[in-house]
Amino acid sequence: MQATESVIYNRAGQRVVSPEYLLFEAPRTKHFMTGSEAVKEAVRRASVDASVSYPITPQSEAAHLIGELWVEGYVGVYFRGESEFGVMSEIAGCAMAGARTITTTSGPGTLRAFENFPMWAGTRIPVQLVLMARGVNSPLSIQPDNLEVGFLLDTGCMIWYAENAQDLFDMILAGFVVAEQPDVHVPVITVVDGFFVSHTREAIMLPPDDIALPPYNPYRAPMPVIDAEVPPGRFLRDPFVMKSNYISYATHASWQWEVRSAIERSRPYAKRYLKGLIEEFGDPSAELVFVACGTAAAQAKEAVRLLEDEGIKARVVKLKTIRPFPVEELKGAVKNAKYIFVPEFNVVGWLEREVRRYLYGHSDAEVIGSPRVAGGMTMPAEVIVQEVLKLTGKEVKHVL
Amino acid sequence: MSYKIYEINEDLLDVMPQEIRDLQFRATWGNPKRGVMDLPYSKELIEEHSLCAGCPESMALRYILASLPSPEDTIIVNSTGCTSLVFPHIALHTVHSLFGNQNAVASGIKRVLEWRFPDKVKDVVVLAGDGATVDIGLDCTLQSFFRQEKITTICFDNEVYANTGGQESGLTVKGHVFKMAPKGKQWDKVPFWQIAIDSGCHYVARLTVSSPKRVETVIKKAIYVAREVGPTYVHLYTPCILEIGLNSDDGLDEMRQRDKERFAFFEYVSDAAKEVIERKKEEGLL
Amino acid sequence: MMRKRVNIRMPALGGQGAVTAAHIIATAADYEGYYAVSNPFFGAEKRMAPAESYARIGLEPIFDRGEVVYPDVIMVFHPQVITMGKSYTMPFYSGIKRKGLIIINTEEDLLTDEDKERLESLDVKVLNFPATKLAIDIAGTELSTNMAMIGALFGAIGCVGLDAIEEGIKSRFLKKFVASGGTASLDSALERKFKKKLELIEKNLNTAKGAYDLAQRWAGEQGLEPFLPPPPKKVTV
Amino acid sequence: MYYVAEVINEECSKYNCKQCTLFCPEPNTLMYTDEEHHAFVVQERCKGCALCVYVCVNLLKRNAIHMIMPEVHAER
Amino acid sequence: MATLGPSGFSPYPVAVYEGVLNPPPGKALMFNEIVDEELAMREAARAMLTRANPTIFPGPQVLYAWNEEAREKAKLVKRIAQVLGAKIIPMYDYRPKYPKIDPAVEINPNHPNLTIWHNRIKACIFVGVHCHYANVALKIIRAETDCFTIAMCGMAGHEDAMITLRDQHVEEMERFIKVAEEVKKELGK
Repeated sequence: MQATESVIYNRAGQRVVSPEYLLFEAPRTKHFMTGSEAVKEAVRRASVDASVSYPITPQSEAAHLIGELWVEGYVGVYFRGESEFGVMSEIAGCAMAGARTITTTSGPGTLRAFENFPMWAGTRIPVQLVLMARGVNSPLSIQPDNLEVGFLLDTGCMIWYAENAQDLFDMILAGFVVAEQPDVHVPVITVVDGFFVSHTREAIMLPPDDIALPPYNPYRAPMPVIDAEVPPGRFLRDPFVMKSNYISYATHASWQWEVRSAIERSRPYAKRYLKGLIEEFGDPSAELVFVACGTAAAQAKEAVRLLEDEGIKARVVKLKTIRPFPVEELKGAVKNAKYIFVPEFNVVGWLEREVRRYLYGHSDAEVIGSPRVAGGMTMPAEVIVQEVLKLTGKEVKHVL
Repeated sequence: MSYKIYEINEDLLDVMPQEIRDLQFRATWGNPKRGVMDLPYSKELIEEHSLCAGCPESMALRYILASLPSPEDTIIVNSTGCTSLVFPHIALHTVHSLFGNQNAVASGIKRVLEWRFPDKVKDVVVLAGDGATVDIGLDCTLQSFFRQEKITTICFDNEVYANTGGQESGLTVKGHVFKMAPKGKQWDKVPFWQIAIDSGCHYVARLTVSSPKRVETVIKKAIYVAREVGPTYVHLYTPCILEIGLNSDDGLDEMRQRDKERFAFFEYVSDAAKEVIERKKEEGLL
Repeated sequence: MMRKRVNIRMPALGGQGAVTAAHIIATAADYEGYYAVSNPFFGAEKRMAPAESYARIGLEPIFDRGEVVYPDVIMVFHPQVITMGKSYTMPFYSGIKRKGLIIINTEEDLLTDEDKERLESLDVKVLNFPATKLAIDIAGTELSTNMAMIGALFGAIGCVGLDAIEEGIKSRFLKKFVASGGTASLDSALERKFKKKLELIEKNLNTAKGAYDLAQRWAGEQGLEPFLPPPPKKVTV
Repeated sequence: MYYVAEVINEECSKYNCKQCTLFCPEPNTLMYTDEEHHAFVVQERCKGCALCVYVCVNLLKRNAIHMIMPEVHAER
Repeated sequence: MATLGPSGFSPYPVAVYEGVLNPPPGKALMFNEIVDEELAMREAARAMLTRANPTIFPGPQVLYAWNEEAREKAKLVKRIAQVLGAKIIPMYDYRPKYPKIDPAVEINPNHPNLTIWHNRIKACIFVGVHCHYANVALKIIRAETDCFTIAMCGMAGHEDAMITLRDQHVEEMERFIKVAEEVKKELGK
């Protein structure tokens, strides 16, 4: 950005800088805050046009804070919708009308909103949903549990997974950049484990708040924006259910492939703006590998340290994107693995399924869907270690 | 940008089919005094549709499309149902999203357009059936009224779920036998026009589409008031001749009968709306 | 082996400010130059119902989050945690690590012989400390109980000094945007609020300081070493 | 193959009413020509509902429009 | 032509699933190869000049005079058609038309194959079509016809086309005309 003579400002009066500058080059200072506050700081620097909110624990605070940004003039349109179903529809309306749009939800709210997600993808809107995963009924739980992410995998939205507040901050900014590429232009769901990130305070490095992403240009969208400013006039922002001839299966099939293609096209962009689709931690020569995302990856990193104390080499392959799934990266990362542990915060083990599916025929390692906790249970590193020692037949020396 | 987006590049005019050229040269754009009396001569903004022969809903659509005061800057949001079979054939930006979320989508569109184009008029009009408006979409409909969204909601009340094969809806009259109410509907027709008033609409009208001119006036009032004041609601009786067992030429007669009873013309105008309507009358736009 | 990490568990009752305490503890430790993370227990904590929060302080980046299952320090904010079992873990000290520390806000000894035997076998020290009483004495309100607990913690485990504690308290109470309760206030009302806030911070600091001194003396008597080596060099801003 | 409407031009041009064109449920189908002073039907678009006949015959008591079976030709 | 089912029982080939992604800025894509734009333009012109019934499918972004660039591009589309001896069939909007399209004079993104079959088009250029609809159409064409597809895209390109040129604006289109004229001369046409 720097060398240019003309300086551009966004509507909030912030200096517009390139995504590369904002994400990688701008000087950063340390702040101590929660994940929810990190959402606010990301939105503040994202030239966001619109946001609609609805309360549900644990995402409410993030939604309140975006409201504060509206008061402060950083966000153009903000209001509380009637329910998550209504909110996700309102969000769709905002995005169709040409706005950079963000919202947040959790657990049961995700399920209530569900009908909207494939619609979002099918209508090619680059909205961002910050999902602070929590348990779903029944019985009622407000605890961290990411079962809902398993349901979202095939909605046609990109799914990114942040480990901590820093990840989340950077991902929200990168999310807009990648989702709005004309050849991608599908929604991005940036997931964090609710509470574990939203309510946890930690140090986070932030660029200054007087610079921001370039504003969204709706006229680069792959579908005409709904603002009566672009042709064609006759234009339906949806596939065709009408009883016309010749149009049913072929188009619908092609349309679905196109949405999935869009996700595939996001790979090079995501690689660039997330600095890789995976992150590796620990001893590269280790044969014991944890493949995980979010808090499970964090806990696995702690477990790697404890295992080191036991004299066992281990490492973590953290997946930053689930859709697109980092197939090639994962295959490369587990080349020498003997044991692949997939620790998860849900009862079904959706990530284990994904890992097995993509590694099938490509790895001789034993894939172990463990440890797995659910219902809000925590996953202490000590438990991971115990499980690893048990399942690999190693001697348990460590006393808990 | 307005109707300029329909202007064909001169260099490519010769390759455009007649119906598209007609849209540029024979349709009514940029004239707030347009109305149903243009129908016999002009190119309509609705091309062709796949609704049943004789369907009163399609009459309603013709009148509404002919009456929009500023079609070039009007966004239509619709919902699932018979109406969604028509919208692809309308020469405007239209959105079909999900069944029942039309007022929510419209809220998002309206607020963003107001923010993006503070100096322009951008009308957002919701057109949906009774199932979409009052049953599955009730929450979104009412909440958009509560929030005072500046949109016009038009409900095509055919008193039945027609597109799915004739099931009872909240707006079916008591006692009427439809699928899913095999013993006859057990409870009263929902008086939604009244609920709309209580929920904050500034202009509410209930009518059949037996009089094109009346539909025109109502639609114009509803849109002008929504533009300046807040939500407006129009409740139109558009009987499903198929589901109530009438012939294709019986629709108009059916509506004329109902004009005398449960769809007798009814209009509510708030004080703020009165002011707008009077002003528009003085300007010769109503 | 010297600790690389101190995990702190704070069982309390809703309304006692345990979440705030965790936040201040982590912020103070961060300011001091350690890595630190804090979070609450994830539930719908109502007044007088069990509530719990956690703080982690360490020499290297902390990935671990969520409940502290194996704490080095347990801070019991209310006697009912023990007497009425208002705790997420039973007994309240389950998971405590060898050479750990328990601080209990109480004027009397609440532990059974069996408890004491178990804790002694793990070489865990127990500090019975009337935090609420101290808060009332110094700040004039029981609401400063959490400040007394924070002071007692750092007085006992060392590592984090009074300057850092002060920074932690200020960062908690001098938030920029306040959007709750009633309609938007007038400027004068805001000013009054702010003045009140400064007074509050002063009282809180004094309470924490009083408790800090007290606990530091106690630690000296007990021969407690600092729980962590000095902080690694870190960029603080 | 089905019935379509046909305007009886001489009869229609006696009046200046255009009512049928308004009540037709099909867009761009039943139009009016000022030059020749009568309504006319674009038969390709007519679905044969006969509402126009109801309007003209039953309501207005005129006889300017009727239903006919059109000749159908193979496509060009 | 499709032989099974009403719209062809086509297993959809999708370029990105075969590992083909859009070219980086400044480059073009020819089948699954990233090549210089010049070469791609040349091959595109050759295809249009040597295959039967070459046709340009302009989309709404160049058909309507909604901004200055569109006016300019419309002139260039006309010019390209002249140089290549190609027909122009417009994709004037994206609606699934009722009751049916006239494949002789229009193309619809929801069943573009009908127009290609009807006119026996063996090479075509997409220009000014919004990316999503171009991609939907190109996949169907790829599955159900033997037409050589060329995408002249104002943005990132269309990997489902056989040749895709990205970031094509007035300047690039003018360059394409020059290249096409050269190729035409080389071919002795």
